Amino acid sequence: MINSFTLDWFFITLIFSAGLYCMLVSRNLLRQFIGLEIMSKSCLLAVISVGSVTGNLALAQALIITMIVIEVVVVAVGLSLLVKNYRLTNSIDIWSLNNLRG
Amino acid sequence: MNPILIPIILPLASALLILLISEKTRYIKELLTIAVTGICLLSAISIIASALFGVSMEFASAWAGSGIAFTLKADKLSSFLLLGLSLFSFVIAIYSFSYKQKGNAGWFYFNLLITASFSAGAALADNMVTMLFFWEGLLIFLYSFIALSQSGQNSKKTAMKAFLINGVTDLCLLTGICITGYIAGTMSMAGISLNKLTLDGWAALGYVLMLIGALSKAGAIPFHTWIPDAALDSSAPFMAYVPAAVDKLLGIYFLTRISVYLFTLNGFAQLGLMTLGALTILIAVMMAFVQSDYKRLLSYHAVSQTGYMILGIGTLNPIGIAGGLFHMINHATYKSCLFMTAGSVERQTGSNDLSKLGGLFGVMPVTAVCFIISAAAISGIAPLNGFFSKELIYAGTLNTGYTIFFIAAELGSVLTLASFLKLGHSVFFGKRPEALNSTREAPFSTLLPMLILAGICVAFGFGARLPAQFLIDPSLQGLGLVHTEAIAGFHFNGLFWTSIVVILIALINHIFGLAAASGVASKSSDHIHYAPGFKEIYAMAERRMFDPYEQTMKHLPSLANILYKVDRFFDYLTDDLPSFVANSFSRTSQRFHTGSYPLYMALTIAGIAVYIIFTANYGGIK
Amino acid sequence: MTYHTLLFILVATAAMTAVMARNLLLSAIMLALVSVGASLILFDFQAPWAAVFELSVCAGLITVLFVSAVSLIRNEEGKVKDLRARFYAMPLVIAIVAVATWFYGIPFFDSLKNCALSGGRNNSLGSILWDIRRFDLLGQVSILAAGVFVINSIFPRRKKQK
Amino acid sequence: MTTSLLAYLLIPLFTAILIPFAARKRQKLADILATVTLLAGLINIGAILFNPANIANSFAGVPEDGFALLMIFVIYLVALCVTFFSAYFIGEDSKVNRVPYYSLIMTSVAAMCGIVIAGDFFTLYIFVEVLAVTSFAMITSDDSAKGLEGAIKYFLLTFPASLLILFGIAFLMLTAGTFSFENIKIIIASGMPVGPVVFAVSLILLGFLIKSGVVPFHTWTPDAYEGAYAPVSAYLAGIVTKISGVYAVIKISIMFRLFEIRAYHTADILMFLGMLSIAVGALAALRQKEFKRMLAFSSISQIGYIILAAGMGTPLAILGAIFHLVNHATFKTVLFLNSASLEKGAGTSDMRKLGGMEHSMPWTSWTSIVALLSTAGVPPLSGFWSKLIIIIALWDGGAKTYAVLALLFSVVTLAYFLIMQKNIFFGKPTEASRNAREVRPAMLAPVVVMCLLIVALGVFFPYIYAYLVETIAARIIL
Repeated sequence: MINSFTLDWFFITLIFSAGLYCMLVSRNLLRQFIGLEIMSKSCLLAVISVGSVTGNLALAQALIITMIVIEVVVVAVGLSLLVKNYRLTNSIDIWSLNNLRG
Repeated sequence: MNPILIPIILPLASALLILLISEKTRYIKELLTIAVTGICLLSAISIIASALFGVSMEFASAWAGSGIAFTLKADKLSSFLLLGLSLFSFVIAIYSFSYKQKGNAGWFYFNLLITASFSAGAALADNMVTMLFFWEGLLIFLYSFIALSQSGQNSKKTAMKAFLINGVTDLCLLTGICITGYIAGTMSMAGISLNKLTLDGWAALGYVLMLIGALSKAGAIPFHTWIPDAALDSSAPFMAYVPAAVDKLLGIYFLTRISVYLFTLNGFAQLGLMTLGALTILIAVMMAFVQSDYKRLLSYHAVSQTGYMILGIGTLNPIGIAGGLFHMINHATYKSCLFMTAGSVERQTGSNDLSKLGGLFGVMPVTAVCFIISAAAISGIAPLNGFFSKELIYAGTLNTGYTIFFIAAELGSVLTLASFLKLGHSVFFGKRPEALNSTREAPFSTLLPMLILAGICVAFGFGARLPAQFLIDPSLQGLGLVHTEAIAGFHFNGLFWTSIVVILIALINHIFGLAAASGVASKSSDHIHYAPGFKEIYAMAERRMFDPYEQTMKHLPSLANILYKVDRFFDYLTDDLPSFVANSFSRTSQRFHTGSYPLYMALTIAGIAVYIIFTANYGGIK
Repeated sequence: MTYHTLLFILVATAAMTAVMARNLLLSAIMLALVSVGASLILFDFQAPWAAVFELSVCAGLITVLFVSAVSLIRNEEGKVKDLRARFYAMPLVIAIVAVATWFYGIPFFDSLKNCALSGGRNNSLGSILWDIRRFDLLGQVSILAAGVFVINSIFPRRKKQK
Repeated sequence: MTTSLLAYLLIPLFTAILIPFAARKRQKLADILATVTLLAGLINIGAILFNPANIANSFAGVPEDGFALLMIFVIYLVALCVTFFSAYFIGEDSKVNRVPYYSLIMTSVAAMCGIVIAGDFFTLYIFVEVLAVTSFAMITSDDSAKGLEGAIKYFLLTFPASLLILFGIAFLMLTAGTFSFENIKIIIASGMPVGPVVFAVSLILLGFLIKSGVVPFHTWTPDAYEGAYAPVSAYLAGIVTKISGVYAVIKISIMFRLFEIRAYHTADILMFLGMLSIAVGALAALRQKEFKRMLAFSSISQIGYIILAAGMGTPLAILGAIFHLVNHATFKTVLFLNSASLEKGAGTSDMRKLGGMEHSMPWTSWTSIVALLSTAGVPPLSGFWSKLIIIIALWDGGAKTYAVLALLFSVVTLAYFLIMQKNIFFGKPTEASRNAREVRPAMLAPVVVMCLLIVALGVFFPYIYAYLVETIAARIIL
């Protein structure tokens, strides 16, 4: 029988790859952020899983709270960049972001 | 100032002075040169007198350090050589006083004086590096001498030929000197002679390389090919001075030095030298015999006579060496004189072509007499100097036991005489062409040197005891050779009678030739020239099939092309390839940085994946 | 099939739906569902503080942010031509990943578990940890301040005045 | 983490919060506040670093190690130069909003100080995120489309780094139970199997490699630097990305020495990536037409040297890496500020439009010559010595191929910089450069000060070397 920790990590891998796939495949800038958010979630779950298995739950909680704060700021900043970009170029297509080259 | 420096520094200084003298002045340069060379001659006399009757003069000065000192040493051989060189400088200076076809006068005298100075230096130098310095200096001015003697393109080409041949052989000389100096541990010739080297291992290579340098200077086969070309493409004074006199003197001098003074040779080297001498005699004289140009014919003889000297020195016994040295000075005398007659004829008639000349004895008697004397001398006719030196060489050759070389030398004598019979007959006797009826005798300044040299020929012949006693014998002593036989004197021995036979054969041949050529003297050699077997060889020689230089030059472009390709390749490797590679990488990177986010992301993810797999496999969990 | 595993399956399914949804709004809501699932998992792990934080901030605040962003760019949504085929291929890809992880990942995770340093630390109290991680609070303050300045910089108030 | 250097973090943070309130009415007050704060901090840290008493007893009385002190000094120096420069660079009609701009700079200074004095990986991660967030905003200060593009690429392409760091932290927590530098060292010293720990640390290292823009994770670097608001690109290239990435890489590579043989492969990868960065950066810079983009690639190449030395990991190599980090901060700041001056003076930094600028902008021209020669490693400037140390360390450490290649590519560095100098400053003046005017002296001051520093670091190298050995090597390496 597979133990709980291993199964957790199996699903964490799946969630992570879902987010990664989203970032790789999508042309929509907003979907990039959705993928990013899903990957962050998998990361969070990894930390709590590790905290549980090592008995360091309190530490894990502390880390997770900080991570959530960081995550929300990062997402807010990312979305504001997106909106600003939309206002400037009227596009959220990530493929159109290729003016800097060479 | 030490008198030993006069023959070097004085001409050098006046050469530079001559360049300052205006083009328009007349006779100043000429008179200055005559005066300078005269002073040099006088100082050479004083030097040899000091060497003969007192102590050898020496001059030493620290130069480049570490065993390379500027050392001059007037021992008996060197001062003998210096005397000869100074004499010819002086005579040529007089000869060219009124000689017009010598190129720009300023440059001519500049080259003449520089050559005089450097050759004196080379003769006197004791340290081999010092000698090399003067020797290479001569090479440079050999080029300018030929190149500036005529205005045409041919002279430049010939100058380049002479320069390249001598340059390559001088390089050999340089290498040889380095090897020898390294083995002997000193660069001083006097120092090496105290403990002579033997021909083994590297020393043999050093000897051979130096031998090449000396033979090339002397103009032996196969390094002679520039001389006949120069005969056509440069002036008579140059021919009379450099190839006929200075080069022969220096080359044979250095050959003697290395073969006798520095090295103890073995039988194999003796055989090699003698073979080379005999071959030089025969091949050059065969070529000379069929020539139809006055100076070119003489120039082949200049090569041929070198063979006698090499043969003489190659015998390695005192008699042969004495003959070689005596022949060296004799040859310089009569060959200079012959070239002067050629120059004089050319000057008065404007032609060197034998078929256009004839019957000049009537209008140019003095020149003709000088020619006859020196031609007789070169052919070894009895009481003249050439007879005595050749006799010594024959005797030396017979002493070694190699009779074949004696026979070859005698055959050379026959052909020499035959070719001079042809030459004299076609130039000075026979029927005079209409165009030459107004020809007059050359001026005094031209005749005087010829007379001097012809006089020396006669004097050294009738009074052969004098030079033998005062020049040759002391030189042999200087070389450390001891001999018991008398080296001078007129003997009615077998050699004399052989020479009579030689004369007769030559005469018969000439008469036969004349008959075959139906009386045209300039064609009297055709019966040999166009004889079956010879004809093809001569034709090939005319096409310069046997000229190593021309053959090399013919194949050089393709070689050069290959080398050029190789060079391009290296050039490409060092210059173009790096910038090409850098540029192509740069261009690739530019094409890659498209600004496309998916590409960048994929690259990043791929990098991460590789990194993680690698660290997990090697550094990590297991 | 425990409750724990079911929660994970829920989160994974929600994540896949969020990625695959054609509608951006649906994606945002599915993202909120992911957060809720994660929060439940945290509860299950006996990490109530973190769970509450996750529920309020991620499921709440971030969803609000996403929904407002979606509403701001709504008319743009249709313009971006995503290749839908790639999204429809997603279950296949995830299935492949799942199989691969089953064979290669699970031994790896097992070995990780064997390396785990367990015991001796679960007696640490939350308050002590808060004490140890005090410096992180400073970091949180910094990042909140930074977030404020960033928003201020990107959407300056001056523009509104004009 | 110790609290002794906390003031260097808290005071800029406090100023950052103060600025919006204080400068509400007078915008000019924002740069005065920022400059004064940074200057005070610089004087303070300088007083600690160059106090003869401190030097005499090898900083025994100072709680933090010399590396952190040195980095704080460099952070304050570059930040001061950039704020001072920006104060005059931001024109009246600029779109740049001074108040949030200076607040962001001060916050990022605080974040960098937090990174430098962080005692564990998680704190490090927090401040790296703070720094990243502020950098995104600073890049877009001038509201240009290019800036936004650069910022978004920076955001998205470095986001995997955060995840990797977090996963690394999770693994560390699992296998070592801690992520404090000191505790990890203790655990390693205790002799337990370190393989999983190495793996965890390698993941974190990978995150920081992405953050520092090492090939093949460099793709965001040129775009972000080129798109960024001109003084900000100097700030980013000079110090921000170095602290957010390279600093941690050096820190981890120092730690790697304790792992002994288990970490060799990771160190090998590090060296390989460093060499790859040197090569790709230098070659890509050769054909760039935009000055800032060329400098960005050059920056990648120079970071390659630091990473290469860090991967080597011998004390001398680490010393060289740190010294090169300091030097890089000086000369790259000068070059980027000069590109900003060019934009101000001639209206563009495109090489195709410029030429003969030495006549119109002589100071800019000559300072950039000093900086580029230092970058290319021409004696006796500072860059020469740091590269020399690195190459000697590589040679001594047995990485002879890398040493030779590093030497070779410094020639390429010289080549592209000379091309740049020829295209922009020498040659025939073009239309744009004929109308150009030298920027005002106040904007030249930071550049000239940095140039003097470059020359001084090079000329007084023996003293600097002794000093580096005392402050850095003695405390953290040996």
